[in-house]
Amino acid sequence: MLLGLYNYWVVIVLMMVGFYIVIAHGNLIKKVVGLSIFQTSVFIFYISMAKVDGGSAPILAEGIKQYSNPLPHVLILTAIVVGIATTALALALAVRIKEAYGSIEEEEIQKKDNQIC
Amino acid sequence: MLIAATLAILVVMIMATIRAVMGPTPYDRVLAVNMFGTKTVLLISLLGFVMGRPEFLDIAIVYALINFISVIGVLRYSNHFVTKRNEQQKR
Amino acid sequence: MDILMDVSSGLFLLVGSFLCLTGGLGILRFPDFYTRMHAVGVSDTLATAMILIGLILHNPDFFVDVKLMIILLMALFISPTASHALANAAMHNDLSKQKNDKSNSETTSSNP
Amino acid sequence: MAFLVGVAFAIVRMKDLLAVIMLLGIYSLLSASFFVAMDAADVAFTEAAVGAGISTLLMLVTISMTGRSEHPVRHKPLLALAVVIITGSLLIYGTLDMPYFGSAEAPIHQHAAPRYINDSMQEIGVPNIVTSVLASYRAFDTFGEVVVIFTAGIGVLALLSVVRRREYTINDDSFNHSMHEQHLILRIVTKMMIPFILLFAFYVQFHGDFGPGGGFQAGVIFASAVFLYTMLFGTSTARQVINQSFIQLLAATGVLLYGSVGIVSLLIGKEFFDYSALSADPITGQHLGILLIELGVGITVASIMIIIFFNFVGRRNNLQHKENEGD
Repeated sequence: MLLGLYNYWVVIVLMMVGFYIVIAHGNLIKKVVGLSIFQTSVFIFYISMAKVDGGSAPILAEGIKQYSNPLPHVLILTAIVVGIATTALALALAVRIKEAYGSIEEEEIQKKDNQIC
Repeated sequence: MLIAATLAILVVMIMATIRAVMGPTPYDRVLAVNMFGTKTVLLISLLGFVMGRPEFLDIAIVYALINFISVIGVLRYSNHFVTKRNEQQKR
Repeated sequence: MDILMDVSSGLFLLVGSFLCLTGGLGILRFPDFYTRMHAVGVSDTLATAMILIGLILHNPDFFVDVKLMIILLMALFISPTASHALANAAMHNDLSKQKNDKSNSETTSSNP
Repeated sequence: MAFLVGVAFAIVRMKDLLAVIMLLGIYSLLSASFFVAMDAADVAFTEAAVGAGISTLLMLVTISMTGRSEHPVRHKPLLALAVVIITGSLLIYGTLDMPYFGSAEAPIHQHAAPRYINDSMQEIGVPNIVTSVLASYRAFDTFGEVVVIFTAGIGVLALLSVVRRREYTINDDSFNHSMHEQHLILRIVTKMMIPFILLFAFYVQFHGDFGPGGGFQAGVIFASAVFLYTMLFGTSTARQVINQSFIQLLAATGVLLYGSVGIVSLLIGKEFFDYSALSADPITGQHLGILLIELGVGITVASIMIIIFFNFVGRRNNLQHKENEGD
């Protein structure tokens, strides 16, 4: 019971750590880091679902009967590369915000916004 | 013997992480990350043997390359901070 | 012959793991950056080489051996270069000046 | 696994963004080793190249532009903590119904996976199941992903592209020259490594049918070789080697190549992305189709990553020169 679900619990803890960073920290770069922790936890979740006891990597070879499930691997493989592309986009936005507002702290940005209004 | 080596490398990885968390200067952290990277290369190759499918050494090669690239990158871009800080101290 | 291979590969692996552990201990316990660097630089290269040689002896398959050789070669190229770059950057930015005099004199002797 | 959690908590505590990024690098190396332990070779490959290499580099360039210390002010940590704990405990409650880790009877292993594992050798003829699912069974899905990457590249281009002026590039050269004096050994070793990295990228690209690898990974490795060159020899030199407009053209070509393979099979009379139409023998057709598609993916990913990196670095150089003029 305990061991059977241990992996999923670790995933949830990681996910919550990422979530906490995203909501509790004001720095935009730190938020991006938090998002990427969150993202990785989802990857780990998928990959640990794909694992079969006694299975081997899904590359066909002679003498191996049991393979892990290849479908989640495919999904996550593409998700990682898409993830880096979107992270780059987020960082680019942060750079532009820094140029426009002179800061990447959320509170200072809001202050400046209020002044303008 | 393979398993013993794997365990030893895991222990060393933990040590490197502690140094990366504690590290007083950025260079200590870079050093720890570098060491962590080389240990990961070893761990992957050992794991391939432990699981009986040594075809996965490609992954270890990628790790070695990427590790090198990221250390160079860190040095290249962290230089920027340090020189800036030195200038500020001089003023 | 087979037994000889097995024993020697086991021996190499053991020595390699031991060196790894010393390196790990070094990075934790040494007092300042350059001494840590020394611990990592020396023991890492040797330990990596030892473990990889152990694996090469362990495995008779030719193709796998070639890949292990490539990793070994790259480790031998990359690790000293990275250490050199790191030490160079640290020296260049006057890291030692932040430390006290005693560690400063040590660094000049231990820095290759 | 517990190790991962430890690193994650350390990341929360850290204020210094440079240290945070180092730890993120360690975190991603760790998760990649975890993927290897979970038999996901291809995923570990990608995570290694992407997480540890490229994302660390991009974040470093970004913080070198935006400053590295984090503001100590937080919003309402208690409220955030409460939200997090409630969500977490709900999720844990949700896992109680999940099948145990590693059990072969879990529903996920019953539906489509057995068909992939048992029949893909006859239908596709490629030993790496991940590649055959990626490029053939779910080719349309992958096409979507490639288009997303392409769009992200265009987005970065729109946000960060700079109008370069001549004096800036000259300045850049002198800046890099002083770098070179320090990095003689690095430069020589790098010169030796780069051809090897490029060769290895091609190996990964075309060996993806048989071992771990494929277009995504090869593209990232290829791009990281270019990054290495850029970092040590300066942006302007790298731009001379790889022309910006040429690489933009290349990115579009990759997507076009992928799409046109699908269109061709449609025109011949089979379904979209059914490669058995490409040749008389269905298995040869599948091989050809997968090869072309992986090539398209590789070209797109490599050129998009290079575009992203060039734009970040170009923007950074521009900022530095502005600062210098301000002084």
